[in-house]
Amino acid sequence: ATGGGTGGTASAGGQCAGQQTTGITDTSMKLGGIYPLSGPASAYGDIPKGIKAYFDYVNAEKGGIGGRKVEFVVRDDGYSPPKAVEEARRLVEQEQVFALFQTLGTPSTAATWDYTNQRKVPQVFVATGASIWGTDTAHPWTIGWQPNYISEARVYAAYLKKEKPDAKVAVLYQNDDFGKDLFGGFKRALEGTQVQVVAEQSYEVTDPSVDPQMRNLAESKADVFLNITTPKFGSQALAADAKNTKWNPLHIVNNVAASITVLKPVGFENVQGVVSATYYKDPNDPTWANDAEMQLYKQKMQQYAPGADVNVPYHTFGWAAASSFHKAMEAAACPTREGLRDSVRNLKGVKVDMLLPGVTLDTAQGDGFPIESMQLMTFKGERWELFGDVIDTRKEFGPLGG
Amino acid sequence: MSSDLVVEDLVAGYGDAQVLHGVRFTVREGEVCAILGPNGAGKTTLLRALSGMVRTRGTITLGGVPLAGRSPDAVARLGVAHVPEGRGTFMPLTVEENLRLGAYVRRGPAVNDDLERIYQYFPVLKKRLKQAAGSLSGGEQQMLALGRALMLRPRVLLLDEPSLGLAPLVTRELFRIVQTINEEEQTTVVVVEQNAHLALGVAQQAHVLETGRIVLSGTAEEIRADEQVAQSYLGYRV
Amino acid sequence: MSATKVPVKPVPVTERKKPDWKWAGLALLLAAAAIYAPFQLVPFHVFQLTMVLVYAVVLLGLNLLVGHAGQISLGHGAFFAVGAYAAAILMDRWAVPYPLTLPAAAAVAFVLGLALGVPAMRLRGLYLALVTLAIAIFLVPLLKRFEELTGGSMGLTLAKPAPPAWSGLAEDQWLYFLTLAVAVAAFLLAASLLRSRVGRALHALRDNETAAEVMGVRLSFYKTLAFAWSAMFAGAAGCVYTWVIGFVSPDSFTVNLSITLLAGLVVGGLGSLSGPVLGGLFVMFVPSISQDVNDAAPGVIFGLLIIAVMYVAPTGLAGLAGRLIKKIPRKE
Amino acid sequence: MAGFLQQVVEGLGAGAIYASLALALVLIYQFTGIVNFAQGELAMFSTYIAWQCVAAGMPFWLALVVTLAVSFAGGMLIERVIIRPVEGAPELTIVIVTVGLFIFVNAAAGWIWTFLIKDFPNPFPGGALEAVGISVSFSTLGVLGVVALVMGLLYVLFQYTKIGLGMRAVATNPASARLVGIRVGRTLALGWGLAATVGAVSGVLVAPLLFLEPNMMGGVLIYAFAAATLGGFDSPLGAVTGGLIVGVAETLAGAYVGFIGSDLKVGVPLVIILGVLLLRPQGLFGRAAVERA
Amino acid sequence: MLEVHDLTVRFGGITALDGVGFGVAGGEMVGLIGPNGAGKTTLFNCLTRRYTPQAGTITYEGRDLTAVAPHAIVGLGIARTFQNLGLFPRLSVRDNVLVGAHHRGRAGFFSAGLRLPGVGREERELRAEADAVLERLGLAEVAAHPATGLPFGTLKRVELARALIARPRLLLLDEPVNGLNAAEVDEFAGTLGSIRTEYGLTVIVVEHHMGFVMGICERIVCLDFGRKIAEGPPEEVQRDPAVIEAYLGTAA
Ligand SMILES: Nc1ncnc2c1ncn2[C@@H]1O[C@H](COP(=O)(O)OP(=O)(O)OP(=O)(O)O)[C@@H](O)[C@H]1O
Ligand SMILES: Nc1ncnc2c1ncn2[C@@H]1O[C@H](COP(=O)(O)OP(=O)(O)OP(=O)(O)O)[C@@H](O)[C@H]1O
Ligand SMILES: CC(C)C[C@H](N)C(=O)O
Ligand SMILES: [Mg+2]
Ligand SMILES: [Mg+2]
Repeated sequence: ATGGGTGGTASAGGQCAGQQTTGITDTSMKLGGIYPLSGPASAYGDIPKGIKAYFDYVNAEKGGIGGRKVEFVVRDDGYSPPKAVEEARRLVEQEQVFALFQTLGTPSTAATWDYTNQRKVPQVFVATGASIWGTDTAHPWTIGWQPNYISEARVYAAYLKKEKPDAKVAVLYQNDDFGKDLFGGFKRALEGTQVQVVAEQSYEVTDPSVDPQMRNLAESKADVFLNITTPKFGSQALAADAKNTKWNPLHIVNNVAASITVLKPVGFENVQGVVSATYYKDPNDPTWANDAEMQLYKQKMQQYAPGADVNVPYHTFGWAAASSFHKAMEAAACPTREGLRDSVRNLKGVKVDMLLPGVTLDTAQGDGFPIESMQLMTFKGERWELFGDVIDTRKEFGPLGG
Repeated sequence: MSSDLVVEDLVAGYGDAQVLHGVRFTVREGEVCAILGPNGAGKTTLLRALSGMVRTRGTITLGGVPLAGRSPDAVARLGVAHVPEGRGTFMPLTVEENLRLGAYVRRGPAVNDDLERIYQYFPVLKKRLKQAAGSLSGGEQQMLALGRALMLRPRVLLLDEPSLGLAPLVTRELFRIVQTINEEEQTTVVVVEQNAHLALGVAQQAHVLETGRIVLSGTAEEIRADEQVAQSYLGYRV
Repeated sequence: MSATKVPVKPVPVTERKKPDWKWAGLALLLAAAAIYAPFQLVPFHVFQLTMVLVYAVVLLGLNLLVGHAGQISLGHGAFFAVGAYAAAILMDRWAVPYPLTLPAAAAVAFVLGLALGVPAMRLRGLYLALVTLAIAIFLVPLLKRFEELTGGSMGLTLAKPAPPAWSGLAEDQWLYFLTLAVAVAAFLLAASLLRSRVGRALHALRDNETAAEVMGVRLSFYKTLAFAWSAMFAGAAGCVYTWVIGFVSPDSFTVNLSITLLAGLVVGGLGSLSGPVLGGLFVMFVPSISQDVNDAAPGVIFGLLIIAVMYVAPTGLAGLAGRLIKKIPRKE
Repeated sequence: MAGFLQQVVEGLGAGAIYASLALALVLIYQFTGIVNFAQGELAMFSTYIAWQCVAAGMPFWLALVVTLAVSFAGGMLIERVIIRPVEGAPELTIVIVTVGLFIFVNAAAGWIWTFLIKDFPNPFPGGALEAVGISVSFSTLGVLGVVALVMGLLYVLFQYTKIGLGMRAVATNPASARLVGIRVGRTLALGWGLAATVGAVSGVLVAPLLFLEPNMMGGVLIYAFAAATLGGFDSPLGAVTGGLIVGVAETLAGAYVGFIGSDLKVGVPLVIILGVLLLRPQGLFGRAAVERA
Repeated sequence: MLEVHDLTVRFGGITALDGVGFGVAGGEMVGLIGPNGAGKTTLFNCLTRRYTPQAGTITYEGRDLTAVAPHAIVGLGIARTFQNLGLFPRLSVRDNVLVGAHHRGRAGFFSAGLRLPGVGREERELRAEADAVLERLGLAEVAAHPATGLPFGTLKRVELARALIARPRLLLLDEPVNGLNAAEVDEFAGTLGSIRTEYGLTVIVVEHHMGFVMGICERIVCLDFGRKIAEGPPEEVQRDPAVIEAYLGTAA
């Protein structure tokens, strides 16, 4: 149900009549993404490399998504909200993209989502796990992707409730939306249990080190340590825990910092028994060495993103998100902005090969969280070992309230 | 060939503004040459040109070695010491450090002897050795600037109004020192001085500069003797 | 033949000219362009121009302090932030109509500038610069701490001022004209301030504090007020920023912003009236240009561009522009 | 009590790290009269060079020597290529050039080595010295020792060597320095070279503790600024004392003052600095500028 | 008009002024001489509140000067020039001079920023006055030139112009004829003489140029090592053995 398109737009007919077709034709589709390619958060700038490699691969070898070659325009906001607004407008008004595929970070997404929703431009699979993307109802055009931080917190809380019902927990968290969301979710999930938070310390991303915080936490003699950090600080906290031989809590590290690339510099011998939860496959994990999707990923990365290190988990993250988009787009009833919006809000058990077996994309009316399943894992030897079942947090804990 | 200082067709200025327009003169080795002239004539600029501080055209040679085009430090290393207008004190450094810097391009233990010599010339400085040079009185800084220049044991000494701010007694002392050094060490001296009487007292030859041109040259006696000249160019009554 | 380096800085020996047709013409042209532009440009570019004006207003303030009074601030982003948050909180909490937030934000920043100016004025050069830097760093966790008011790290989202019906303007155009009005007012304010006894006193204390004081310039007063006024400009700019972006968060006002602002000012031209505008253009456009050149590592290009501009125009783009304009042959 | 002393010790450890970079800042300030924003990033870059050497199979100490040498040469080169063209320009222009350099080097490091965290060998043995209930890790002792050594060397360089005198002369009055025959350009280049070397030492000390990644020195730089500001920008002793004070104060405040908490503890050095500077505008050990009418 | 009593200033171990006392009557022109480092500039610095004396009093028109804020001195009618120049290098000569009129202006941040009425008029009046002073001192030609890059002698005159526009009653000149040649010194002496009567000035002048001081001053005070060693009319001081010994030398 498509018509011939000219100049970057296609008119949609039939049930799709009257819908927006900016940036999409029968043969092409233009997407825009906003990431910090410069400045202190530029580590995340690796994500679009994985995405690009995926789209290049699909364009070259699969004829694009539904016959449409994807053009992915990446803009840099330096993790600065006003810059994100500017870039969002550039992408929408000047580049005439079909949709924003990912804006990275809560502040940048929060700064832009009023605009995208006013303009009725899909802003899909934003790269931040703030729960607000799923709970808010006033911004139907914006949707997250990764498990939200509150759900992740619930997984850890449930685990503790079961394994250490009267645990005393010390928490280190990054003093921003991400850290507060996760920590807040954790505290709420503990309500009514015997598990207590006995010490908490925050750090700023500008701090050189979290060692002082770790020392203060050690004072608490807690028997569980919840490590809510981004990679660099994750390594520091893991190292500090390992160094302190007098304090040996059960160490739970959040997913953002659970990559093997974070653990390795600390020394594998120092991180044995650390617990985390995950939803996508870590390229550094030997478990997936023979996994077909992982092999495809590594091969295509080398081919389409030469020079990029396949072991950077952000690449994998990007790849997984891009293939999720692929699925969502294929499932769209109309090749229109409305079609995409509706499709991402109506995903039913969609399997994405880079996600863990058992983790699927599911959304529905009133459920704006595509991934809500995670699986616990513990570090043994040189790899993460998944244990227990994939936990569907929605089934387990009920939906997140607004 | 001796170490004469030869200046030919010297043109110099700042940015677009040309200040010196074809100056030429020669100072023989071991001679004292006075540069006289009114306020703004370009005397300071001339000395700056000699020591490489301003852009120049024309030739300047010292004993046949070209100076023009060299940077001030290279000129200094050839043995030319410049007491600049404004004195160029290293304010936060101590008096002793200022003096030692004067001998920066020399080496050897003689430096300490030279320090003693400077203290003899200017006993005030000795009392102020460890004091920040910037805290010295105007005249004391002037002595320091001279002392610093002498520490180089220069072949050529360029003095820009050395008596500026000095007490009468010290001014006379200063010219005596210049004369002594000139005589004992055959140091060539180019001195810009408003006190024409004093300057002509030690100089063998003199040039009067006006708006960037030499308008009068002669031996010190000639210039001093010519009352007409003294009146019109130097405002100096005999 | 020789060309040695000239350590003594050359000073152009030019008489100050009477208002020159070139400058008057240029000003007229600019004014016409500024009014015409929003009707010609696509909304996105109008928005960009608006942001240039916002930055120009902060830089006008910063210029007052750094370029004219000679006091370096590495923390002006903090005042910008305070203005932005003041406006945001007023609108968010008490639903204050947006036009009223402008004087309020300016006043809050002014008072804060005054309060910080009192101790800061005792500090010199580098030490002052680094203390202001520390203030800017401290502001970020402080904003997060008072979550009730500031929205914490999630920030505050606000509705943008809607164009009144009579104007017939689109939102972007309306915001542009609002910003333009503030910028023009700020520009005139700064210009008349600098051309007065006050400006002279600031220049005097910048060039020689001792002599200035002997001639009757009360250093503490002028330094503190320069700080406060400079903060006020930044606060006003912050307020307009909130109108234009409709969102404030601690991440919008990191130390990087403060340093970028100072860099923008120096690149634009310290102590000149056009410097802030050129600096605003630089802050706004050069990061995007850098990315267009090298999207793998835009910082590499951005860093090099800063260095290159300073290399070509050591006294800022305004100086360079001035030299180019002088090259235009004069009639008469 | 032991807990308190332990916190003090830890604070000293953190302070020594700040001091190490502050020494490089002080050095460049003494030599060139400017604040080098890029100092931390240059140190980070040097550390990557060391890492690369070790990764290529070089023994650590050899890699260190190579790194110091490369850093020295690199510092000189930067002065030549990047700073020299703006030598006579206003001070702020040069400062902004170093800001540009900061951004450039940071981005370049990320480009070359990615943002993945790298572990860096610790030159000091693991373990700690235990006494009266306090433990001081060998690593902390090592860092303190190296910092003290560098400080001593710098002190001697500044105060007792001819080249040090020449460098201070260049920083205070380049025109006069030329007149006494000092090769100003060469001296400045030497200053940059030495500062880069001291920076490299700092980076190598920091990397095993904070892990190596392109933003490693960003936070340290802020504290190093604080240290140098507190101690006085013209005194190596001041830089180190300032660093230690900042480290200890921040640690204690974070640990014991509940209201401040770890989020606002960056404010503690700020308050100390303000307090000290209001009494001594030139910093604890800085020399007051002589002022005469 | 001015009474200095028992003034003592020390810097660390150095005593720059040691119990100095003297008086200046209205309309007088007093020469202050003495060897380098005797404390002459230091005395000026005390009068303009650059330094705070350790002991002693300074009374100006019946008022204790040591209790006046530094910036308020000029408002009391005391202006000075500096031995080593205290100009504002980046300002034009005219603006340099106008800073001298700072204390006479009223415009503040607020009124100037908003161009309230009166500001423009005040500015025009001061400007006209500055131009008149510049004209008077032969500086009209360089009025728009920045202060850097002018010859030393010219700059000394700019300082005088700046001091004059402050409308002082007491003028402190620190080595005003430095860097002038003999003819220029004579010319300057003439100018100063007429300005003095015209403005009704009391003047203290520090100068090492004996011809100039002795010719123009009614009274001379001589300092040595921070102490007053002589005071009196020029002829007398010139012949004073202590002054000759410490300052003038014999081969005059
Ligand atoms: N740094 C500078 N920039 C621009 N012009 C300058 C500079 N220095 C001097 N000049 C100009 O050069 C000319 C000559 O000045 P110079 O200082 O050489 O005179 P001078 O003879 O030494 O005078 P004085 O006896 O007053 O010191 C003057 O017109 C002056 O304006
Ligand atoms: N701020 C200061 N710190 C230390 N010593 C000082 C300071 N100011 C002045 N002195 C010392 O006090 C003494 C008197 O200085 P002053 O400038 O008053 O001398 P002066 O009589 O003006 O000499 P000159 O004729 O050389 O200008 C000098 O020896 C000087 O070194
Ligand atoms: C995993 C990351 C891409 C998310 C990021 N920490 C955020 O701002 O939410
Ligand atoms: Mg001269
Ligand atoms: Mg004096």
